[in-house]
Amino acid sequence: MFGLSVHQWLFGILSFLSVLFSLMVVFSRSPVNSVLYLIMSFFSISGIYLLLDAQFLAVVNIVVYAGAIMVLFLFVIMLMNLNQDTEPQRTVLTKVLAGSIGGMFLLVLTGLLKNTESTDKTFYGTSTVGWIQSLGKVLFTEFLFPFEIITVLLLAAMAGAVMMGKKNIQ
Amino acid sequence: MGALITILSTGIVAFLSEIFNFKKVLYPLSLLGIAISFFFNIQEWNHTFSWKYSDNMLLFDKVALAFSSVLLLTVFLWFLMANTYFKSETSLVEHTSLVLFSLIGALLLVAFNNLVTLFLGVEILSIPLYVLAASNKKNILSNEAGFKYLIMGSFASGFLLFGIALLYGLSGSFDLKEIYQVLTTDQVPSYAYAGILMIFIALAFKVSIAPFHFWTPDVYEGSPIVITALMSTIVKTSVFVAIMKLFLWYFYPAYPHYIELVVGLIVFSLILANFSALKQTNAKRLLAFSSISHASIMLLLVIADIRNASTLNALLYYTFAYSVASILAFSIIQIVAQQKEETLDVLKGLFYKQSFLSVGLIIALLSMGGIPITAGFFAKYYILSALMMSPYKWMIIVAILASVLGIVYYLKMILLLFEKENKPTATPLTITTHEWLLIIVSIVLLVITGVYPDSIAQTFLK
Amino acid sequence: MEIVLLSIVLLPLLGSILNGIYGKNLSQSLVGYIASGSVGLSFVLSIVAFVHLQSVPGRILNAEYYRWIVSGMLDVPMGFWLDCLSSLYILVITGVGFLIHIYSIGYMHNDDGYSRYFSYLNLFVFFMLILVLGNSYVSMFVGWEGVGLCSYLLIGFWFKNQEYNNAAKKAFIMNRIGDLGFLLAMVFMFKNYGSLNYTDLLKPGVVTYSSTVTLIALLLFLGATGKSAQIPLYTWLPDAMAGPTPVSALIHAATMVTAGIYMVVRSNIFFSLSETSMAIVGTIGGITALWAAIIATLQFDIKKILAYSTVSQLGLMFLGLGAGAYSSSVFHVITHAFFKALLFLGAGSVIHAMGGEQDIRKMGGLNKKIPMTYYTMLIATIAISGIPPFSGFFSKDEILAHVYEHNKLLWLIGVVASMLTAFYMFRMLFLTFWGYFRGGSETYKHLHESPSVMTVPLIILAVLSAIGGLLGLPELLGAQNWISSYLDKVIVMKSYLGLSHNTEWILMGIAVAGALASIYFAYQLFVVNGMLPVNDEKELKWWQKIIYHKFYVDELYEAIVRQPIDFTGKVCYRFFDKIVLDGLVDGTGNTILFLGHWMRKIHIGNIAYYIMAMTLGIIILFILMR
Amino acid sequence: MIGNLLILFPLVGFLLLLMPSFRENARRLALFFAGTEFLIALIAYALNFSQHTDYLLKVDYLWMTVINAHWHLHVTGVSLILALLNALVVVVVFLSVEPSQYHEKPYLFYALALLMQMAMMGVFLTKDAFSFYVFWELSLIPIYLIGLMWGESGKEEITLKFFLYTFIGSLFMLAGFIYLYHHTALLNEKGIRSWDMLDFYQAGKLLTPLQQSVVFWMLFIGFAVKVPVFPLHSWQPDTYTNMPIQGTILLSGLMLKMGLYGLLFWLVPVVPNAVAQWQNLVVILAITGVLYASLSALVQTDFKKLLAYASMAHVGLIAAGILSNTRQGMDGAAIQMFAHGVYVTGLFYVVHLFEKHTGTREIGKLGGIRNLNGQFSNLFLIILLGSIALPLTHGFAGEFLILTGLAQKSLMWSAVAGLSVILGAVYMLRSYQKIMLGDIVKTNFTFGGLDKKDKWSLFLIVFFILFLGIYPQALSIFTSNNISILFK
Amino acid sequence: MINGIPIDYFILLSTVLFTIGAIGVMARRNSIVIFMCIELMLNAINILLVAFSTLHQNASGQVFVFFVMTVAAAEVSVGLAILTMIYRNIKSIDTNLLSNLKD
Repeated sequence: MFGLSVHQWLFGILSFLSVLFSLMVVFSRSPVNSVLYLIMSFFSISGIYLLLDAQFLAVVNIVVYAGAIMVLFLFVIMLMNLNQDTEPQRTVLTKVLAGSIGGMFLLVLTGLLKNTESTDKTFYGTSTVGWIQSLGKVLFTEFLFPFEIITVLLLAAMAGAVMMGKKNIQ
Repeated sequence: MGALITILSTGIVAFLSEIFNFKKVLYPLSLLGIAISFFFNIQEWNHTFSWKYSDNMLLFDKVALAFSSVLLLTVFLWFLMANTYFKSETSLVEHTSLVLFSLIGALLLVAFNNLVTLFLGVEILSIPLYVLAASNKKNILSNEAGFKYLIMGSFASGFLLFGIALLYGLSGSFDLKEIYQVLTTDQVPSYAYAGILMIFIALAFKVSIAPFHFWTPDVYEGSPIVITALMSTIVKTSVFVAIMKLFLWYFYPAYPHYIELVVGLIVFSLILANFSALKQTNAKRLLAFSSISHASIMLLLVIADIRNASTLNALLYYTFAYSVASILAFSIIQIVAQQKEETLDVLKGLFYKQSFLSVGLIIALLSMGGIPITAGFFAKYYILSALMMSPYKWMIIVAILASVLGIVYYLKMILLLFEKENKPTATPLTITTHEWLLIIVSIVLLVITGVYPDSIAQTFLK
Repeated sequence: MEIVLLSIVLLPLLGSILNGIYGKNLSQSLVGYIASGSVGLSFVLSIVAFVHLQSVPGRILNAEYYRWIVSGMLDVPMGFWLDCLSSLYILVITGVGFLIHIYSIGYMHNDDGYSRYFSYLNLFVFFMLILVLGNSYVSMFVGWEGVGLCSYLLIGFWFKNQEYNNAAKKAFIMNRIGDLGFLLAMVFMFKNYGSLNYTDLLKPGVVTYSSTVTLIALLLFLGATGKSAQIPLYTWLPDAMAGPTPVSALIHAATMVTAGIYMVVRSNIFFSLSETSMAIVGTIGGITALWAAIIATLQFDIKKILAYSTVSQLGLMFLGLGAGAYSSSVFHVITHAFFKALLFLGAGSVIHAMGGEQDIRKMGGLNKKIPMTYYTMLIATIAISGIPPFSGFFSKDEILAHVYEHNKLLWLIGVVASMLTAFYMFRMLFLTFWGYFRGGSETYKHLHESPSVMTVPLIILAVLSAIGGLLGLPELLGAQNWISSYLDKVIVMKSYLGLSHNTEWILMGIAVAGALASIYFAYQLFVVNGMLPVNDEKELKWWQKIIYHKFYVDELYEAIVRQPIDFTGKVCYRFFDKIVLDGLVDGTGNTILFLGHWMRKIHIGNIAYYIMAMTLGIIILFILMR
Repeated sequence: MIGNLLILFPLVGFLLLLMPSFRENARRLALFFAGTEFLIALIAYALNFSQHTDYLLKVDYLWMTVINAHWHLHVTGVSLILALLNALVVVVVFLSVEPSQYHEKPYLFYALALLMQMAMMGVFLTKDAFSFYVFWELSLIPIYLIGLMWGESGKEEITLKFFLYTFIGSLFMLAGFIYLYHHTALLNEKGIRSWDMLDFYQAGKLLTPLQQSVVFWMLFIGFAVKVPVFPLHSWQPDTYTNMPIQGTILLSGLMLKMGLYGLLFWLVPVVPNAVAQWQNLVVILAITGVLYASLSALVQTDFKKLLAYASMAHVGLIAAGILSNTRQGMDGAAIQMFAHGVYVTGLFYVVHLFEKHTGTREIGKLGGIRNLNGQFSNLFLIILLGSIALPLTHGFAGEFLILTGLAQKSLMWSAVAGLSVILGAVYMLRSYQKIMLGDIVKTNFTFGGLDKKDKWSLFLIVFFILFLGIYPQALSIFTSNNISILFK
Repeated sequence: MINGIPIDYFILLSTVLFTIGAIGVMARRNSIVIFMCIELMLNAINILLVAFSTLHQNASGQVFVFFVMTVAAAEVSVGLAILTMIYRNIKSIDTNLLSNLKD
């Protein structure tokens, strides 16, 4: 249709959806809604991953982000009882300022990233790099060290969360 | 690498100490761990020239070893300083392990050879610090500090990632050597430069170069003072090694594209930091602005454009001098403030109450101000000397004026020490053995290296 | 001989140090003996040196002791230079000085600062000897400033009186103005001729005409005007009468003030080479002579009259110098030293008798009470008035003859000044000694002749005043002019009197007649008519008022020099230092603090704004990136 | 050898005084150290008479390999003279301390003064630019602390201003030095850089005129602030007035010699061409300063402040002499540095005595002291005459040579500078008259006999003033040789 | 060009999402939403990484995404812990209330 391939169509739709949901995240008044929109957005992003033949990542994205992290968010929101319909908003001036700064940022960045000149590099067909085998191979050979060291990060996060959550007992 | 592993083990062991109930030996254990790491560093320094680990992810060459030694020394001094703090702190275990984990991030940053390790280093360094900044749980200011640091830090991480992604897009690899290769070719797309700039921005955020410094004063003020001391030292040291590595070596082909921006940032940053510091009333906030100013001065090494051992020597010397002086200053303020708010007024008349502390503070401040015979002078000398060779000779004037403004607020602090207090405070200041040790060691280090800079400034030969 | 010269100079210094340090513990008589003895011994040695000099070939004796100031080409030794000129001078200094020391023993009797006085006085002799004996201009300068210092100390001797202190300070500062001229002259001399030593400079052919010669000569002359109280720097001398009278006699009449003449004669080569400077010296001298003489006619303080007389006489000497009559001026210096010292000492005797009163309106008829003083002073007065055969006549006549040859107008001025001299001197004499006593009866009872320790010096000086003219009897009278031939070696460009004998006779006649007429006039006014100086200045006519107020010169200097300087000082300190410079420095500081305050305030604590600012920064960086 | 002793001895004193166990006897200990230092300086002076003792006077070790900075001391020539002055003045300073002064931690004052002495020794003796700078900056700290701790009211702002002024100056100086240091690489084929004084002299001549000018101004600002040369002087009067008297003596007697010494050995010979180029400007600035300070001194009512301006006038003349770049000017300056150090010490000592005996130093409140103490007034008079350069006092030879030197370049300069001769006499005699002469004023102060220590200090000063006035060669044989090297 | 989709488009998409995230950080007062926006920013970059990874046929880009996710998770856990603590202290997570640290 319109001279566009399926890939291109899908990309267009998914992009549109992800942008739309992202905007909803920002604009929705209730934090709960924001979480839900964010999950929707993640789903569209996972779609894009699929489009890019990164099936494993797409799944992980949904499992980790939409499944785990977002639930964490929801929990916290519920915990804090923030599910009112409205909450205090920034002043219009701040919003306009934020919007215009964001707009400028976008403008400048797209201007910079426009002529990427990487058109000489093209790829057609089905990519296998995103498959779990190849990812695992890379992860446990080339990226073994980061993989190991990231445990420190998780440990640290854990320790931090524990410390924050702990009661002050001498 | 030995250091990294030792610290990692110490951190994990520390983390487990609560479960296995050896909290009592935790403190000596940590000191021991740091000492052993230091020992390993010396061993490795003597043995080989450089070790590569895990497919070029890490490169423990002399540079990494030297700077990691500075980091270890800083953290060692920090532990001496934090002893008092630990005594009154419930979550000792978490603190110890978080600090050690943060140190691991710092060690990664001095040894990285790959953008992945860079990213992980930055994050491992930062995330424990976010928590530590907020660690005074009952204090909303501390919470706020942690929160602000976290939000802004993550925001900056976003830019770091964006930059890394763009560079990856350019070269198809995270390996810095390959990126360097690609950058040397002719047709480099402009988004690569944007990526480099983004990485620079993210790192500038970490070392707080204006206008990416906004978190610094607030977080420094809000955090417990020991954490502030840690933040202001190891973060600066490690991230500056990263900056130097990237922007004077690996990204050097793109040098003309960002150097003028760096110049502009330095000037702006120096002006903003020094001017803002002039009328501060909070000691930590003042030192925050001072740290911004120091970071900008260190960044001058990038624009000096000297790509040999002398730059590394200069950075090593500067980070060493700055770290020791900072720890010294913070620890004295900690003692004087006695867990109350660290306004500058606590220093009033200190000289007449506890002259030893004030001598320590004077030496620390003079070192920061770059007065001989303290180490800070030689550090400043190095910068000026490097600038003299650079195409931006006029920056010398800026550096001089910044130095002068800097000395103004250091002197203002010194002035307070000699101000007669109207009502002498009732509680006498107590100095623990650890603090004695810390202060004496720091003073000796600052003076010895100031008088005999060869001891450090000759670390890297040609 | 080196030792002798050194002793001549150092003996007074030794006396000074002894009296200065231990004087308080010694008896008064011992102090007096030490002081007078040291100068006396010096005098004896000076005679020895003088005699010895006659046998030295070339009549120059240069004794160098050590190198004093050395720098590159500049090599100033510390040493003494005895030649015809300085040998005469040391005789006068130590001789007259000795007499005045003796006199002072009586005069200063029982004063609080007795030993201090003698210490200063000896110190003065020491510096004066250095001045004339020094073998370089720098050494001369040492003495030059040193005598200024002693003059300062002695004028302000009675330091409790701030008036006296003011006079002392004025003397010192005016001298310093002259000294600066001298200093600059030396500096330029060195620049042009590469040396300041007499051995180099006085060699024939070293100093030759160049454009700076005039400048050097004039600067030297500026120095001389300061020291020798010439226009425009003369006003300190009358004020200097605040010091003890023997001091006025020694310093402000006989020796120090004639240093200017010594210096000009010593540097005669510079002056002779420059017509301009000669003309200026002569003119200034002439005008000063007349100017001071006019002022003197209306003064009523006995010492002030003598002071103006000194200024006038010094002017006369410079008039002679301007005419190239160097030896005549030196001759006049010597005779003047005799009679003016005598006059001052006599005046001191009068004051002593009057119990400190100096106002001639309150005197009169003293000749009966203090005859010795009267007669000696009469001799001196006749001598200064230029009546032959007393000493003043010969020296003055010689000068005037030379001036006549050079410039008739200046000669006329000189003659008028001489006539005025005779007038006011006799006015003083008549008012003091003749007529009836006008003071209080208490004072009258107290009147007494001075002790012999004071009168003997008077007598000796009176004899010298009377016969001093023998030193330079003019050739006109068939004698050989000893002093002129003696000084021949010192003077490079001699000027010989080219006048015919007739003319000389006529000139001599005019001078004597003028003097006699003035005396007669004074006699008519003050003895016959019994006129007295008015007590109330309202009775004066306008021109008299001007003269009475010394032409308002002090006031003029106050208005055009002192006040502007003080005002400039205030501008410098109050305006420039305090407002402009401090304002600049503080202003910079305040601006920075203000900016600092403003920059500090952008840290408003709200995270959204922080991130906006960061993003804005990033945007700007992206825009600027190449 | 001797140089090391001269520097290390006060340092040891400094460290010992900080020990708690020595605090009780601080004064005695400090005097011991200062006195011994003076003896060492005298020995160094004596050693200079022989050719064969040079090895004792010279020290040269490599100090910092990384920048090739040396520990290079040579106790000779002007350095020797200034070392002697340094030792002398510190002795007098210590003698002058009253028990009532420095009541909070008196030992600290002695310690800081010794530290300062050590730093200034270093400045004067070193022939290596890097250590010169280090010592230069180091000397600032103790005097700053002295002013801060024991200054009069308003000390905070004034000491800050003082510190900043000199700090800015010295940073510029440092920049200039670094610039020269990098250019010493041109001197040898290997490109080895050096901080050596003689290498600087050569390197300076290799620079282009523009570069020389830049270096000249950088160094000049550094030195001129310290001296101070008009118009960079606005820190000076306030600081002098505000410091405790011993601090003032250290500042005026010694510290500003550092600036002059710098001009003499680290500026004029380094970039002679630039000096020639800018000479008109800087000499005129210096001479303007002379007149300006003299005139300002005329209107002062505080004797200490008057002396501050007077000192500025005198050093302005010395600076002019140095900048004239003539043999006589420099020789004169070298002698005058010592002379100024001595008589200014004496004058401030006199101020100290006024404050001690009468509790004031306002000229208007004093008067008639001569009636009370004749000996003191005589000593004061001699010192005062020394300061107005009366011949046969120490001040004369130097001032005369400076004027001679100035005249070599321009007659006008020496004429204008010479005006200070008159103005100096005016303000000095004016204040002498008001303070010492006249009848006793009706205020209830007494001025009895001087304390022994005060008397001997003044005697010492007067001795130097007179002896060196009569025999200036005692100094100038050494300075002259030293300076003649600059003209080869 | 990946399967006919120019790589520019991916970059553009990524940039847009990134910007939206950034705007969210600036415009919202609720701390939790701010966190979400930061997550959004990280995800935007992930797209970019995956796209480049596919373009270059290089798996390391996608491996890197794992790390990013881990880091994001760690950040979120720490962040939420801090937020809970703040909530405990002041019963609110409004950033306007979290602006006590200022000049």
